Amino acid sequence: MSYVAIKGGGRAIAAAAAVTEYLRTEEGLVGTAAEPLEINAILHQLRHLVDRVISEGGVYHPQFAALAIKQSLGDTLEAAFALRAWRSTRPRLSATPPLDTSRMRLIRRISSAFKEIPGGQMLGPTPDYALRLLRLELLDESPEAFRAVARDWLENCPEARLPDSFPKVLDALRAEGLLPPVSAARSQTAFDITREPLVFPVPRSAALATMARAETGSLLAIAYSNMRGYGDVHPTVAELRVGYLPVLLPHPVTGELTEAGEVLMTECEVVAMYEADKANDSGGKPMFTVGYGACFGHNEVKAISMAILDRALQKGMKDGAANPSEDPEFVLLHVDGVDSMGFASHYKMPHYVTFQSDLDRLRTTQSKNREIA
Amino acid sequence: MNKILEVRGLSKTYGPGCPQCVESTGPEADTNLCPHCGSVVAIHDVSFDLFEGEILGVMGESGSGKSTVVKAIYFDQAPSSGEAIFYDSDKQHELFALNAARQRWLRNHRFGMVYQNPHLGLNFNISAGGNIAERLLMSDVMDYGAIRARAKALLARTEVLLSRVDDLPKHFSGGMQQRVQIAKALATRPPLLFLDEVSTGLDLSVQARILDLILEIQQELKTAMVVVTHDLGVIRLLTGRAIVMKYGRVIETGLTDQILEDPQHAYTQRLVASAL
Amino acid sequence: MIPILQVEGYGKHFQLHEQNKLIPSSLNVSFTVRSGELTALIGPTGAGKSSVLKGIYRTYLPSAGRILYHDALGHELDMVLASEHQILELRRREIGFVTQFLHCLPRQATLDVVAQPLLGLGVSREEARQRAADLLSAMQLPERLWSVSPATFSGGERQRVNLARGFIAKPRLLLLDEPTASLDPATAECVIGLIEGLKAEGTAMLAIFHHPETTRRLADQVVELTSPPAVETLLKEEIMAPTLALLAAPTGGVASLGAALREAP
Amino acid sequence: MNATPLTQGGNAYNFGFLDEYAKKEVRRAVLKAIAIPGYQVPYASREMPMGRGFGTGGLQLTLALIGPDEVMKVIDQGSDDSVNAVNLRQFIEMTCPGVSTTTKTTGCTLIQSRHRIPELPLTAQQIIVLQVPYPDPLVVVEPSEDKRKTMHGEADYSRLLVKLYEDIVKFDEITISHRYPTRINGHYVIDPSPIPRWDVPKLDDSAALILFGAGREKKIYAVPPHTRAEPLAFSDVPFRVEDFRDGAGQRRACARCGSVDSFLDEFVADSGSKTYQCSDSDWCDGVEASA
Repeated sequence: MSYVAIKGGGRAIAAAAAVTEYLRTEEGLVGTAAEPLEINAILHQLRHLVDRVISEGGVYHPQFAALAIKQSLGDTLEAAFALRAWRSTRPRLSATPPLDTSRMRLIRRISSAFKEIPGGQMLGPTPDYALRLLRLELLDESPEAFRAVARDWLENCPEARLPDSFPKVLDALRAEGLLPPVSAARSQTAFDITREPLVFPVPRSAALATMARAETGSLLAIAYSNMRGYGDVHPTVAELRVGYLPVLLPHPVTGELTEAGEVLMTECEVVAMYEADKANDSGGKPMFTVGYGACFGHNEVKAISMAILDRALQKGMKDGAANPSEDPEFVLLHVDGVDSMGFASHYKMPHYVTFQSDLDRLRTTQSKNREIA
Repeated sequence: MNKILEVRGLSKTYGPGCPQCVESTGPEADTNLCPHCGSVVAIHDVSFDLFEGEILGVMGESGSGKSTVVKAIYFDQAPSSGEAIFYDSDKQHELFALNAARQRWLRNHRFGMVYQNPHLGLNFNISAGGNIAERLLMSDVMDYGAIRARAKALLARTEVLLSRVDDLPKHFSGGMQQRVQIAKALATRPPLLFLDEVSTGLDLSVQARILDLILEIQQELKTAMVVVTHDLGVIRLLTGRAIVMKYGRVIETGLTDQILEDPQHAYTQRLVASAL
Repeated sequence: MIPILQVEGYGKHFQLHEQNKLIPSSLNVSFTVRSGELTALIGPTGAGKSSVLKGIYRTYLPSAGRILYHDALGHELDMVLASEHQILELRRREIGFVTQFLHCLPRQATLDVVAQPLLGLGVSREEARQRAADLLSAMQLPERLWSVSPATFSGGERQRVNLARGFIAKPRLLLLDEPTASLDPATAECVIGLIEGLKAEGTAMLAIFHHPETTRRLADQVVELTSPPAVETLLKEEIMAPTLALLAAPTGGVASLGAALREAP
Repeated sequence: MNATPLTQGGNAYNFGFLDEYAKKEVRRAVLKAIAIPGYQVPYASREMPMGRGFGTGGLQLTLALIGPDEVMKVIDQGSDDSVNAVNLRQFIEMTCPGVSTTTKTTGCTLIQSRHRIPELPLTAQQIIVLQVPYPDPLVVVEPSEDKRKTMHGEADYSRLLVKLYEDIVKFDEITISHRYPTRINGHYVIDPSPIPRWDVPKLDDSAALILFGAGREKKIYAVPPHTRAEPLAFSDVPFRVEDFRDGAGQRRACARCGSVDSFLDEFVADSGSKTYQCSDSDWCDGVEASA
């Protein structure tokens, strides 16, 4: 008699991988011009997909992010996952000091709090005011026309002298006494969630780091619950900026801070009011409170959601959570894409033994019920 | 008669506190909110003794700090300063010097608390019997049959229908919830029981029967009790001695009939005069 | 007979903060109460008779004087200075107080109301109820009423319950504030009998009676309080007719400060 | 520990996949877990190339402990040949060159398992790593981890016990089937991972070190050798393992090897009738071979 249980696991896994790979390359059967997706094409034409994966994967490596997108057939959760797993194998060589985001090389910058802000508003690349109509002409775009668009745009672009850095809107508010001063006691070292476990209560920097790597949709859903009524205050976007942040690292020999490159980031600061708190540094004056969000890549929804949740969590830690979005454990333990998608997937694994044990309990209680009846 | 509880200089301030907190709050200042730093001086320098089998009333209006007193002793809220000594047969415990585990042990084994809000005293997701079982299990009673028997006996004593022992408290009336709370508080036969506005908000007839029950239990078990209430009727009915609080301070203390008939402090005189 | 209670220079006044008034109630009252004797307080309305009883019992905080009590163990205690717990202990074991009004739980059976002081002394519930039943039948309270709350009783019935509760633990000192005021003649006679019985057993009593006649029958010593408060102690045989006429006047007095305050404008 | 890269070049993988700092951190957590039996030690769980819930916690333990001379056994549901076990074993073979793998309980030095502990008693030379989806038995009564920490610290398990009480009230039985809360060394109560109740007694006084790894929940805990492990129960309602008696009260036997003292899987044949076989495939093979 053969063993009935789960046999041939190895073969099944190999076959599953093979059929997935077939799907990736299936186009080769139908189109003679079919070519493998180039990493460059993903990097440029699917840039927001790449932005999402580097942010959720927690590694600024656009090329590998594009690779992960390619091998996962465009599944962002899977792609971010692969990037994270790769990151687990990398030794830590160095750490940057806190970087000054006022030094960002901006491609976009807006404030919904003021019409005029020091340095000026800059709309930059955004679909915010575009009509979401399907552009049917792209169904059959000629490579020639495709190449001409960017070239024409650059030729017609007026020469603009942009400053190297822009002042932050928050600094202006702070100078006016509308925001509490930055506490001198603020820690200069950020909590590293890749090296230390979250043990609640966690410092704000741990919460920020967790949200910076969070899955965009999860973060949005909880932030949305806060905006919609399971929360308190309508926030105002004091400043949203997208741009390239210079990364400084200590020089391996001299130890001097040296610019090692730049990363594309989205940063958002929201302000909202809450009651005057006599216990804070402001001496009882009512003041705005600030929420901060930032992530790799160009992902405005994520940065705004994070900023709203940062404010909500600070309030929750101070006054106790009045709703899920103010509860640090609720938010921080449920927004990670890799954790949540992995666990949802694991239910597909065999559970024969536990189910057998469930059966035993159910049958026993059923038979006891019968005895009583 | 022996002392069971000695409270000295109990104080609790919410907020950062400042050197002017004490002088700028209290009955004379007519506030418990420090105008200098915004702290709330919930109680300041509260002292009293409680003897075995005695019922002490703590009376005052909301904001007087009366609940804070029992919550501090029951370890619900740590006081800012002060001490409390619990005399337990041959041992004595300095309550606020104990570690958390020891405090929890005393809370489970030797104290009982009945809150105005049954949500604080009962777990609404487990049955009435389960609520009592929880306290017994905390005291390491591990025999299911014994737990069950004790839970039923307690519910019978507090006049909860035995057919409802396995029902969830959320399906009970307010008066019934208080009875279950009392049964739960009594599960470990504590020598010291705290009652925080237990009958407030209940219908008058229900209120009266709860108070009767408390008196009967006190006579039967000789449990020492601290009864917190704003209701002079409850004070008159249950307590032998009382302390009167206003804005966090004890302004008067005495035998209950003396406080009601010959109040000394202007505030107490007003309170008594305004009673129906 | 041995003195059980010596009141020396007792004074009581009420300070009404709200109205900024000082109301004198008793001034410089002195007398001695002996075991097995009844001392009656007499005097016009407002002379502070009840104030003296309440001062002894600590329902009022005395303003002046000493109240020396000799307890069962022979210790002397100044009840003006005694701690609250000492007073409570005396109330439980030695000193009883029967007022004009019965304070009891409206939902408690009469038998339990009467038995209550015994429970405080550690007597078992069954025995306490038995002794309460004996006493109530001696006081001719119909048995059908025993299981009902006294709240529904007539004034006379209720007062009998009140007295029974005051008598049952056989206190060493019993304070009586118009115990026969609302009784019909037959019941009053019965109560007078009980008081005589207690006296014979050695209980010391300090009483205020509504009827001068009762005072005359029961008092071994009469203390006359005058209004405005002054005091002199008269022996029984020296009671004068004018005083008796004064005694017959309707009594109101300051029943409780709470009531006075409620009535104040 | 061997740190030779699998392949040369910038993107090569380290022996055991994880970088050496990550391994050291896991080992520190393991030492702490052994020092405080049953205590859940938090650690910064790394992302592994398989899904959370597929054994990433167990795998990190395995990869942090494994050396090139290890004899490794991987089990899922009692079987070495189930998809997940194969997957993990292949990954370990790929990232840990030199390690040998086996399906035999006897002779292996390190076992990673999901949902089962082998029937054959383990020895002092062996370590078993169990994969854990939910490390905290208190999660059913308290959602806040912060509060649960205090409850564990004070060994306050009354609310968990009340759950057992309510079970008996409702069903006349404790209905917890697997993940049976078990008190270790008289203090901490652990979730022993989704092993059936059948395996819980194997935790008690085990000769082998038993390690638990929760990847998603980022906790490591241990039952050190020869440590007390008592399933929570009432003195008059004792803990009971799964009952494999048939309607007549006869202990069912494995249809393949005839064993009557192992945990059985139930199969519904095409005819609709039920058959039973050992869940532990190595045990079944062993009994059959010796017959």
